[in-house]
Amino acid sequence: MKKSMGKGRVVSAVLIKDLRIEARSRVVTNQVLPFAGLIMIMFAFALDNDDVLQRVAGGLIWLATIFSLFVIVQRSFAIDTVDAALDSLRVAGIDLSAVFLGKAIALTLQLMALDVVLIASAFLLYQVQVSAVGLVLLVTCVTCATTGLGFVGTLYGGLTAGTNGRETLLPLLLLPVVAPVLIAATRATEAAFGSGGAATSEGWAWVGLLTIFAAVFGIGGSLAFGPLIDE
Amino acid sequence: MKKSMGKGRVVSAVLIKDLRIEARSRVVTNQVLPFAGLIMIMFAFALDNDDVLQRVAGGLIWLATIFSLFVIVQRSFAIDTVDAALDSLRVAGIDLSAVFLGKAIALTLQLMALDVVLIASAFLLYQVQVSAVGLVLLVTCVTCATTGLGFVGTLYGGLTAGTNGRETLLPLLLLPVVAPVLIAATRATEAAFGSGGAATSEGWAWVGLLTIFAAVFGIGGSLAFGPLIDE
Amino acid sequence: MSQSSRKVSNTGTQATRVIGVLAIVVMIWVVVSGLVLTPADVVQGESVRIMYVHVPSAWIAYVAFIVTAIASAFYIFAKRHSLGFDRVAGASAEVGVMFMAITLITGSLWGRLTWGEFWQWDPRLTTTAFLFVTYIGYLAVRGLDGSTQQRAKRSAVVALLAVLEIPLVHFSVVFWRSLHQGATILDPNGDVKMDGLMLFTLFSGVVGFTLVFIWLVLHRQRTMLLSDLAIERGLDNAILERQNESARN
Amino acid sequence: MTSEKVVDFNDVVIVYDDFPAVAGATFCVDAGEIILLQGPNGAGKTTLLRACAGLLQIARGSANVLGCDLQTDRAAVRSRVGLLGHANGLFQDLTVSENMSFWSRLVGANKIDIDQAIDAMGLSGRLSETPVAKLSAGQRRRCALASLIVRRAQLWLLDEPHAGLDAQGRDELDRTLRAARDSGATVIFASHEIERAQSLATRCLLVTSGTVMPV
Amino acid sequence: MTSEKVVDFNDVVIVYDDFPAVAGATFCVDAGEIILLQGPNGAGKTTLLRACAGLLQIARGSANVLGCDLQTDRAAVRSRVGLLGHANGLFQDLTVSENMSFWSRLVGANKIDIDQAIDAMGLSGRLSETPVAKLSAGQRRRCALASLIVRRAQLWLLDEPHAGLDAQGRDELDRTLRAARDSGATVIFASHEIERAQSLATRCLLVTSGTVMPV
Ligand code: HEM
Ligand SMILES: Nc1ncnc2c1ncn2[C@@H]1O[C@H](COP(=O)(O)OP(=O)(O)OP(=O)(O)O)[C@@H](O)[C@H]1O
Ligand SMILES: Nc1ncnc2c1ncn2[C@@H]1O[C@H](COP(=O)(O)OP(=O)(O)OP(=O)(O)O)[C@@H](O)[C@H]1O
Ligand SMILES: [Mg+2]
Ligand SMILES: [Mg+2]
Repeated sequence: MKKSMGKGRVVSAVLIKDLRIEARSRVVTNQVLPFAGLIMIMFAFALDNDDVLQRVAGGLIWLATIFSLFVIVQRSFAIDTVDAALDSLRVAGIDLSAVFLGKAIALTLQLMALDVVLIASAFLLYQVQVSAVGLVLLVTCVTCATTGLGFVGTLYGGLTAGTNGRETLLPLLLLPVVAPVLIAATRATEAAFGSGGAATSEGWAWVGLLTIFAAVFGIGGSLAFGPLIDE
Repeated sequence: MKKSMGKGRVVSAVLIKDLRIEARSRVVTNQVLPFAGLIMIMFAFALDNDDVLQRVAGGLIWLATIFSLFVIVQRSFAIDTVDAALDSLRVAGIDLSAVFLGKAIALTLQLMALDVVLIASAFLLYQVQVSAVGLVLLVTCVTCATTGLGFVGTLYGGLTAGTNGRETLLPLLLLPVVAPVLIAATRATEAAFGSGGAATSEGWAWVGLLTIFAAVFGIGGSLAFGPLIDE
Repeated sequence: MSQSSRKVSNTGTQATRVIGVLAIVVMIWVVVSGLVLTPADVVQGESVRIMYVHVPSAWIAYVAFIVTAIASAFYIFAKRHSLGFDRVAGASAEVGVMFMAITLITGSLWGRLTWGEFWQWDPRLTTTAFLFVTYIGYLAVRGLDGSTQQRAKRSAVVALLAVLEIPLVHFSVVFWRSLHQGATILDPNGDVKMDGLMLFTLFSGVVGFTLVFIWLVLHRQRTMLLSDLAIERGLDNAILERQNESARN
Repeated sequence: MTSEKVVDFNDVVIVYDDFPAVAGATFCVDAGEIILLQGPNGAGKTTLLRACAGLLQIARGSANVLGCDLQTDRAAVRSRVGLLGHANGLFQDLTVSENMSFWSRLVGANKIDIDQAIDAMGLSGRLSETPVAKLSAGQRRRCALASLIVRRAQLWLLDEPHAGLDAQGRDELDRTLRAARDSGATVIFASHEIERAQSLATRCLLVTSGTVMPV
Repeated sequence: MTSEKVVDFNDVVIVYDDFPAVAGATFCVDAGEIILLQGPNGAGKTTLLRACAGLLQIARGSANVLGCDLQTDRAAVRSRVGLLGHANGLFQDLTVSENMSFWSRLVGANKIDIDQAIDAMGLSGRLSETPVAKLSAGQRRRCALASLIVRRAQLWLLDEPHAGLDAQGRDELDRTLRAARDSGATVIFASHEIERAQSLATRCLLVTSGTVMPV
């Protein structure tokens, strides 16, 4: 009882800290968001042909999300390493899996906010359509995919945080892992939009895959994060 | 005479310093490049359709370049601000326009290297074709566009370097300025590839625009950079 | 550091020599049978012979990555974190990456002959490429600086996560409609659609590649041990040097 | 159950890449001591302090801190020591009081302790609502000290704690460390301000080129 | 042409955002002096030093450094002063000798001077080929000092130069500053190590809450 309360407190402290720093520094809002928006707008321009646009809408949304993931993960750990706060966290003797959860949730929330904007812009710029059933699918897909990305981003971010030169490994490690998420989320989103005649039901299979992904990295990350940043 | 020798020396010192740090830390090579590569691969995967791919190839190359520009500019000034080296540069009493040139050239060279990889991957993945005349156009276009981006990136990077929170302004400031480069370079590249039946000759008009852009920001930057980071 | 007293001059043992000889014999049989004895395919013609390399190398790459994962698990979950497991994990991953590269190369050559293209954006091909990159990343993590224990711990975590991609590659032909050959041999329904001698040659290839794999891993983990010992010895000297420096002051 | 020694290092070697920053250090610290590590730049003081905090891998030798073996059980050590390194470990965008409440939430300190620590370090009032990035160097160091105080660790490890503090801050720091000792904690700190540090310490150790000897 | 005064501040106000870190400072420094700025944390010492280096805007009052008006001609000041701030101003990925040759190329120092400075600061040999990120805190400070030395500035501005240096490094620093003074330069430095600093300085100024007065 005592122990689990302690853990919840750490999770929320880390979560609040990360979100508060973002609220102050506005890195995601001012850097990532405009860029993600630019990708959407540029494509609307480049392929101004509704058919093609609707086909690529799903892929673009998730491509933009994954770029943002890289930037946000790097930022999320830069906050902690710039003045050696990560060391202080390590000697605080707290449950590092709670730190993992706190950071992962903060990351997930930022990605979600981003996706809402991206999807809204897809409606505006690409004239995609969504049915009520599709909307449920879409929301579930965004939730599962961003959660998975949040977990995996935090895990590998922690692995590569700190020592000089290690950061440069991050994309190499993340790329192959997030590629399945990109594909699954794209297909699920396409199913939700009904683009290319995909059926909504097909989408749920992909969401299942996303859920498995999130679960694997959620559990794996909680277990591995401590030992990893701990050495 | 004495003065101009001094300036050349500063330009080369700054240039060598920036490139050497990149050679050691490999941020561009290991972080930006895979990222840009990902954009290309993901699109090939997402739009597995040669016609569409060839149409978007030019746009993708320049979108990836501009995204990389943001990252490299930030990195380029992070090098100088992390331990207040920029302050030392400011009190070194040197001609700051030489610092501008040195940094801009380093940035341009990195962008060029990146574009070579991106264009090569477009040949491989998208089966684009280029004639001999097209190749001349392509090389000129890359040179002019990256030079322009190098100048404008360094100028705005300097403007937003240093003080806390200002960094987040960079994309907001840069986006509208580089949008014309994106369009002009995309059109010129499309002309070089002959995609969508564009004629090579059309491309040269866009290259002209890129040259003007580079010249304006080269001159403007040399004049304004000193006063800007100098306040 | 009990090993440092043992005299080590080469990485071979009686066992590796036997395995080596067996591997050579089996591989010679595979070459003869694959190139001469087996018939050409009705549809694919002579190019089908690439299969005797392509398929075994893919499977042995899987095996290698699974061995890496198992050794990593032993490293992490055993009470005494033994670096021996870490070396086996690393050696196996290196050999696995090599086999995966062979798969990619033979696959794209084969693709050129059957599809007319070296590369297609096909799920099996793409997931294979991702698997390959993942293990390049694994090797890069092993290359990070830090102590041997740190290296072992970090890379073990990556190995245990990376192995989960193998089912994704294997079932990618089921998940997505794929250009690539579906499961012909490891067909879930169990009906093998292949000529007897072809099948035997293919499995000989698997056996031969397995022997090569074992031989390489044994040697590689020995060289890793030796280089760890060399580092230890270098450290001995560095410590003495630093202590002398302190005595001078 | 455990030995009386708070720190017990025996021929310890600590390596960066391939450089042995600590090359065979042997020393003990008893409970209730205030130990000064002195020695030239690059001798290995910071490395020793970080090792005591459980942050570094021990390459050779045996090391025991607060009854835990550093070879096998660094995590257990970490929960019981407090470390102030060369860096402050603060979040630049958060204010002093936000930083304090973040750290104290993690270690379960209460509001009164926090206010007291902020007060003792002279950061109350306007300063407590200022983002750390906008403080002077000494004020930042004070904030880091305040967040160390609320930890109430059993073993305090401080790397040049006096540097950057003004005269009044140094007095306050010495008072704090003595009070910590009186309440049963042990203190190890590195410093280059020999006179001041020696008057605070109960015992001095000389670190040179990675080895430790009594002064 | 210019006044004999190297620094002449008259009722100077310097503002961060809306906080007047320096609130009416009036003082002069003559050529050849070694001035100590002492005072509590947050008093405004760093702010004054950075202002003298021409890095900060003067909100009110008149300030003159080396004959240049800080209100109108800060660029001219900057080329003639040398500043060592709280931060070191080094590139972490470059080695000591690469850092040194970068800075000395900019200011046109020659190879012999560089080697001498590296030597004086005890960074020759293995250390000179080590990336700055892998040095100890004191070694990094020494590297920053070495790159200040090769500047041969007319006015040296140092912010807590003694902090982090060992005893031998402090002696070397004092020697360097005295030598600079002897060769015609002027030195202003801030420090919290009053005794040591007072013995080095030819005159002390007390900074409190943004104002300056003689001690
Ligand atoms: C670069 C291109 C290729 C790559 C990366 C590739 C990769 C793979 C992989 C990873 C496997 C193991 C599958 C498993 O059992 O899980 C495999 C098996 C196989 N590949 Fe390929 N392949 C490529 C091209 C081709 C081509 C062009 C053909 C023939 C037209 C082909 C025919 C086969 C066959 C027959 C199997 C055995 C399938 C089974 O029974 O499970 N491959 N390939
Ligand atoms: N990250 C690192 N990588 C490689 N070598 C390092 C690293 N950090 C420190 N060193 C080396 O280890 C030695 C000891 O460093 P340490 O920081 O412990 O010294 P210190 O006694 O704290 O010195 P100072 O008084 O300057 O703070 C130094 O020679 C330094 O060059
Ligand atoms: N960037 C900034 N933004 C706002 N206020 C600042 C900033 N930097 C410093 N201050 C405030 O200005 C005042 C003077 O700061 P300064 O750094 O000059 O002090 P100092 O005398 O150097 O102190 P210390 O001895 O701690 O180094 C402090 O009260 C500080 O809070
Ligand atoms: Mg130190
Ligand atoms: Mg100060």
